[in-house]
Amino acid sequence: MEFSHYAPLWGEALLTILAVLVVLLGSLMKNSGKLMGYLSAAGLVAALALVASNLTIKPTLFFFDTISVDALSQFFKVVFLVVSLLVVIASMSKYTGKGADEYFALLLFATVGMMVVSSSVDIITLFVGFELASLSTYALAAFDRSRKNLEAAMKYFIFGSVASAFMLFGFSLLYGMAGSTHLADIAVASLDNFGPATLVALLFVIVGFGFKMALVPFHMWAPDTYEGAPPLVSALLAAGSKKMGFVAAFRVILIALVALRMEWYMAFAMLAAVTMTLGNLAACWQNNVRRILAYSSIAQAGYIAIAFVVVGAAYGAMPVNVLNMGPIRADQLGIAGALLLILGHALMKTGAFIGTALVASNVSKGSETDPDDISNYAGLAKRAPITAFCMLIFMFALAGIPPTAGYIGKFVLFSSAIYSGLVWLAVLAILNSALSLVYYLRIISYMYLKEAAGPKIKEQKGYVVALVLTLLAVVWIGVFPEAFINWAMQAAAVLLPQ
Amino acid sequence: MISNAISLLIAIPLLGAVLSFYAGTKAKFVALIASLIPLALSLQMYMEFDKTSKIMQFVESYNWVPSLGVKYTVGIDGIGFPLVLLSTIVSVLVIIYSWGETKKPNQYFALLLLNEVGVLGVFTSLDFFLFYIFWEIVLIPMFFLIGSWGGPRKDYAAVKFFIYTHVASLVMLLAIFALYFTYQMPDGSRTFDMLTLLAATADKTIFPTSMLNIIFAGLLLGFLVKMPAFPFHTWLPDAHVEAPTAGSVVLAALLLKMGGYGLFRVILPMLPHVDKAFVTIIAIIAVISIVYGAFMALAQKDIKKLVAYSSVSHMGFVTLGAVAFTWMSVTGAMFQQFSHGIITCVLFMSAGTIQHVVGTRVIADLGGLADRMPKFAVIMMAGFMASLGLPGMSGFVAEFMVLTGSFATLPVYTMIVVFLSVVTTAAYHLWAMQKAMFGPILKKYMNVHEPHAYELFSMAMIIVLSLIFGLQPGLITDIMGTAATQVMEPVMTLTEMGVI
Amino acid sequence: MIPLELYILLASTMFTIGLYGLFTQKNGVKLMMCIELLLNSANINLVAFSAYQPNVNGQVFALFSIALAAAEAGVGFAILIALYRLYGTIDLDNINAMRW
Amino acid sequence: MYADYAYLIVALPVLAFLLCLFLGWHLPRGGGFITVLATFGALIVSLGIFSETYPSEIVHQSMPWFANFNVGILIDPLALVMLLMVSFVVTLIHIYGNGYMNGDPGAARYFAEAALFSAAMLGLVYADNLLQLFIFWELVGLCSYLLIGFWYRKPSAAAAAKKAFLTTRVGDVLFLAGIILLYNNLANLNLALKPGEYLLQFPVIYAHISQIAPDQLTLIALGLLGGAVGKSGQFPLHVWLPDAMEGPTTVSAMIHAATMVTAGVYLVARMFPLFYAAPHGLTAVAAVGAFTALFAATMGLTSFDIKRVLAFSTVSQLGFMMAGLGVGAAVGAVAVGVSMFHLIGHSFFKSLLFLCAGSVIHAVNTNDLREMGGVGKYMKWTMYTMLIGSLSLAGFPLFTGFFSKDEIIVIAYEYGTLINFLPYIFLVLAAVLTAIYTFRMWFSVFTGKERSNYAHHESPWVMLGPLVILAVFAFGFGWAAQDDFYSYLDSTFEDIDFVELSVIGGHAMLEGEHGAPAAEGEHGAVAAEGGHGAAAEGEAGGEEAHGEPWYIQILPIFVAIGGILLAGLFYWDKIKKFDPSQVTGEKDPIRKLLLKGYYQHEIMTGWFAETVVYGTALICNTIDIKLVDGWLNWLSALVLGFAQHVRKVQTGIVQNYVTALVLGVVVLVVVITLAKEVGLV
Repeated sequence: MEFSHYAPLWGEALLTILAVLVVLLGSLMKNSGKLMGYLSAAGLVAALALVASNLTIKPTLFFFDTISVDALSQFFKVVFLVVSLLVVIASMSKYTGKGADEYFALLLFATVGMMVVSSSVDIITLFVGFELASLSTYALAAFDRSRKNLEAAMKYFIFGSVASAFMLFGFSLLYGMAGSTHLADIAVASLDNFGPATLVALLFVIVGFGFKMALVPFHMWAPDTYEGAPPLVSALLAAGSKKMGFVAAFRVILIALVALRMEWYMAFAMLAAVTMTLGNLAACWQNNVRRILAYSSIAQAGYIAIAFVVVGAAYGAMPVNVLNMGPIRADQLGIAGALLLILGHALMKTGAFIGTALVASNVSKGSETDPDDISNYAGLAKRAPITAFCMLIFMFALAGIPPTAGYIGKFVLFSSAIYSGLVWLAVLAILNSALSLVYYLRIISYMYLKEAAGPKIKEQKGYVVALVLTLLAVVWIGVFPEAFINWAMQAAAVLLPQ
Repeated sequence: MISNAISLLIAIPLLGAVLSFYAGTKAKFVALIASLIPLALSLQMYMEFDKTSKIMQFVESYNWVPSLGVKYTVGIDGIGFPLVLLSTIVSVLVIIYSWGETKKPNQYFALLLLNEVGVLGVFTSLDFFLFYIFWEIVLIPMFFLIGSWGGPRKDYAAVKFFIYTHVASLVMLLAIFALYFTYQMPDGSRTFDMLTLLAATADKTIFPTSMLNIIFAGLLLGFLVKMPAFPFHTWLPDAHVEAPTAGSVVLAALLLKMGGYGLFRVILPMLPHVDKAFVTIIAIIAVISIVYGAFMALAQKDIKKLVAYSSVSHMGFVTLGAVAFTWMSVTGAMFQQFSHGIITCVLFMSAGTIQHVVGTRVIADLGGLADRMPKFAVIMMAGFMASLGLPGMSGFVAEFMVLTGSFATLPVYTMIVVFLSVVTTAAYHLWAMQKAMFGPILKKYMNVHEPHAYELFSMAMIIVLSLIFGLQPGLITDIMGTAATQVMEPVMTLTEMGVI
Repeated sequence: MIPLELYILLASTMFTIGLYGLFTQKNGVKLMMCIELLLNSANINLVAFSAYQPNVNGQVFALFSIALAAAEAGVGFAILIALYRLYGTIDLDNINAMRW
Repeated sequence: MYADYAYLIVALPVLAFLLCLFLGWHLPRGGGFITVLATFGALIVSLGIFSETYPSEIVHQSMPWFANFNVGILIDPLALVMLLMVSFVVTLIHIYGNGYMNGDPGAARYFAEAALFSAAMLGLVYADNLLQLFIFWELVGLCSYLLIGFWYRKPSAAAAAKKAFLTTRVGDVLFLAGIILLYNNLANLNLALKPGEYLLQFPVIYAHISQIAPDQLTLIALGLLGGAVGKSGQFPLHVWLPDAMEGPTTVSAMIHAATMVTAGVYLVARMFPLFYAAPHGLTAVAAVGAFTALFAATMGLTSFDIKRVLAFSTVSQLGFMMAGLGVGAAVGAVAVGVSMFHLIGHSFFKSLLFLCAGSVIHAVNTNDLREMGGVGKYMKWTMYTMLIGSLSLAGFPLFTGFFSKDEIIVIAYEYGTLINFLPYIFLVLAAVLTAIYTFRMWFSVFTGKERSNYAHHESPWVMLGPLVILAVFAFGFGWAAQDDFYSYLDSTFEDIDFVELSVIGGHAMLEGEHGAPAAEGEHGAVAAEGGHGAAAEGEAGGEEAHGEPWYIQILPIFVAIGGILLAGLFYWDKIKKFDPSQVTGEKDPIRKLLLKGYYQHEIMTGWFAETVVYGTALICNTIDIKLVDGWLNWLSALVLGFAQHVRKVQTGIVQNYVTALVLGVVVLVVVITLAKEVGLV
């Protein structure tokens, strides 16, 4: 086993070492926040480069076949790394002083956890990665130790650990049924010995992932946590760890539990429908921007979940010319659509939350008013033009107005739904995205149409850089989607029996 | 022959929008230049345009998203080009009219230019994907124009406008999907190419009537809401009443035309292949829009709302002429699009001028303004006369052609329109005119004065245009006539045309 | 030896008790304990299953999960303590500033 | 060579319009002289063309316009007589206007609009196709709107203008419908048109009338008649004409007496073959005309506004012309000649009367007959010229009006013998009344003592000159022109086969019944042979020698003289016997009815326009707000209200969250298992 054999995993390794290093250095030298920021940013960039170096790699297994590096894992790793990178860049102008080292370390650990999950094909590693990410984000959610932080963290923690307990119980049942922890083995086993226990296992697993994905009714923590946690952490949660839930669900449910296709097909049909509708409805009346964004990301989760339904519906269908990508299958298209939407949503949400962070950071600490209250956004166009403009684009992108990443993702996803005969779901989704305009336009009209409330906002460098980068990415994906679509298709192929 | 003329046409205002956004108080000059260049360009294109050929001209086609079968394909024929011309003309005049805008001028003019970009895109794109993108983009500048320069209830109006039309376009999008996923090119690949898809709808084996009906209905809804036709018109009055003058002008003169354009480009080619009941339905909608719109206008207190409903009524002629599906009526309907686009400008400008010179638009509060602003009175009079279909102005020619043509296939509906709408239309125009302009000048308006020269200029220009096209309609009806014959025939794809 | 069903029965019972506690209890610490119950019921399952399997993956898994549970408890208590410092209580019914 | 400059007939006035509009403000008298020169130029050209084409040449020029329509000039005798009359009268009135409008701040606007009107009117007359005619038809309507509302600061003027436009618009709608019908009928024939031929051209129409289905013809005819009724102020669309007197008197003379209002008659004359071929087409025309003639005359009796009296008399005289055309059902194309003859004559003496009235008003500064009286002492010229006009209008022997009106009555009699006597009776009664109200007016203006104190002066010569010239024509035109006029006009339709048309129109049947009389009297022959008999008819029309009994011949003379005497007995202080107010008491319902003008204003404006139409509009408005827009707001309210409840699920208490989680699992389990049981999946 020579060193270079592990090249595909250098990214994770690098980040882990870096994280430990950050903690050590931080404890050694005083107020080294800035340095830590640059350090972890550099680390993330390096990791990104390493991951990107073999983007569409043939599936290769490591560590007794528990870790698989393939196009799918790489796709998600890129998503996670980009999100963390953006969050770090933005954080560099917020966390400079004492404790910054812990913050960045936790952030890196969380990232590593997500990356592990994204490429684990064994429920043990998956669980470990999952918990690593969760634990670090629990801590992050409480990081500023304000009342809201703690309440958010508490709810997040309790709900989260219950969910992971459910997941663990489900895993245990799976292990008992298959006698192995490898997803492949479980897949084989679940085909023959199949009983009520398997159904329970399935549902418990869905609970575990649904908690991360924030599918109704496993979403309850999300609005409170996204609202209460430090804004940048909310960005990480909404954009990053949410997607971890999806990759885990993809691997476990689509590969391991393929035998229960009918069951999870139904389950996700219901979950998707309820989630998108409820999320959009509840968002209409919120006055806290971060809460609005929380509900919007719940709704988005609903859209993404359509992919599962599509796969369930189109499973085993003959490959045909769905699009101009040669003969492919609707389920692959569905997953690809989901991946595109995941990528797009990760970017848009990061951007949006960074924007809220910027606004909130300018509200004086002592003030009674909720820093994220929509009234603080009145006339943002005047007070913080760059932020406002970026937010504007993110809102339209979230609403699925072309030409943006959000539009492309929805386009491919809904297309696949229609193609696999789920017209009702597509129609529901489209009506929902129309409904979502209600609250997106509300934010926009506060930013652009209301008179300025309050002084001009100082737009710190870090935030602005992060925002602009995100903006460019969102628009770029929207205008030149070709490469991304192909990439997503390759990633999707991993999940499907060739 | 200018290469990439259309791309330039779309790109220049876009560039202009960006520049004028950063030009601060100089924005208006930038905007004027950025709108004059496209005007010159489109006039040049008019010179080069082959009026007799049914071939798409100035076509550009590049692969954009091959994996989805999306191409950047733009081109113009008799259906699109008159509207391109209209857009470039109106944009210039609007910018001149709002020369005195002082509130955030840079954004204001940038948005106007963005609007031009959007509509030009819609009128020229031959790829449904591209078409839809422009179709949606248009909403955004208009949303801001209404929302931040609008009247008291601007937020409500802006949001209503956005959501109402957006929902409609989403329905349209679904229909487009259905076309896209049902039709496969001979090599099995998918395409968003408009003409190819439309040509395919003729094939019963691919699109059985039952299915085509649904698709057709979806597309139709999308366009009728934009027109707007009864009963989908209620977003219009709100939007108009709240919008700033320039906004209303662009809205009525250009945005509504997108709906009509859709009828000619997309709906008519499919019409022969769908259930015949649709003809009746659309005809009824058209008739109701015309008559009902006229009566609504008669009932309005706010002069701008009156004009808004007159738009509903006039756009009804487009629907009627289109669905009547005779050469004359279709040509007339196309010309009605163009002529209404011109004439409605002067109406909304007049309303706006009254608003900011006198301070109110409530007809009952006005009176005897002609005494203090004779020049304006003459122009407004001319505009109203043009709008009520006075011969010699473009409106008459259009409506005459529509009615004469429609009678051949829809005699009853046509006669209903003739008998119920013509007099009513005259009635509300004259009533508003008399109440606002004539009679003794009211005390409180003793010191009102003529509006600014640039406002008068842009209005006068429109009157002149209306006269030119009223006295010499051939200038543009020749193009439309060719287009009409082409609408009657099965759709030719670009490859059949030999363009690409 | 004891049949597998009994282990599973035990595990399920523990799980249910844990859930019941979660529904009924107010005190944060008690909730933590209930969560531990849930986790450990799963661990019992794992171990029990692995006893009936040729491989020991289950026990490995159990060990992992125990370690993780410990870490989880650590983080959890840290949060609860911080809560207590700010609110003066860990009665979670009263900590609902964010709702609707 | 004059024909090559035919376009100038319109172009010159248009030029004048532009000049006055843009430069008039800087010119003396608003540049009135420009307008005069322009119309005079038009007159010259028309005369030139007349001299070239007389007796029977036709000038026809045409060029393509848009789609399949054209613009063109068609100058046949019918058009030419109109051209001459219009350009001549209009020129005189413009000259008069230079004096009348002197010092009015809006003079420039007046002359601009007047010039535009002249252009439109002339264009209307020599349009070679129906669409073009309709366009100018609308333009003259516009000008009349503008000129009636010339003193727009006067609310009554503005209102009258609007009323005029809208009322005529009602007629125009029917006209438009007629055109559309006609066009489509012709289009359905799939004619192989030669280059330069277009569907709506008159020659093309004439050539293909016989191929159109009779019922369609009737519809078309009624449509066109509707247009004529609106424009020529026939019942029931006459209501606008009296109000139109709000405009300057010159306008009343030019537009609402001499030229524009005759356009309706001209239209019917122009389309006479079609009306002739359409079953009941001419019957309708006759009915409308005859009724209006009498109806308007009765109103003329009671009005105290000098201009309104003249307006009602105009309506009534237009009724005569219509009736004259209508009775053509019996006598054929000759009716056109007769009616046009009256039209031309009328335009002379009626414009004369109006101008005189204007001159009087100019001095007296009131329109009210009751405040005038004895004006004759100070305005000799006006008095005598007006006397000539009045005699002519009343149909006093040897005056123009006598020849023309008498001829109409006579052919109406023949119509009676062949078809129906009603028109004849109506017309005779109307003639009596005409004489009465005319002289009621004349006596109460010029004779008796001053009933108010007014300026004692004669009008300036620039105004009197036209009066004199017109007076000459009002007197002389009749016996000067009658001999050639009919024969000249009949050449208009000479190449149309009226026999064939009469078969379609069902007139042949009449001819069959009255075979015997038709065979003897030339008029009977006309029905069968149309144009050919017309020449003979023309001469016959000239002399008083006819197939009719002698009393029919001389009746009109007694009618006129008797009427005048009767008026004298009431209003001429020299021979005054009765006082009008005693003959009928104030309470007399008939008198009341007449004074109220048959409550037309109440019915037309009060009830129809303001109640029915505006009411409908308001109802629509309510529907729009409550229903069409209402359901939207209702929907949004519903959704958002639901949302309001949904968000309450989020209680903020973490235990409930866990409960929700578990519930979710339970629901999923239940649903899925059930679904499997049912076999749903």
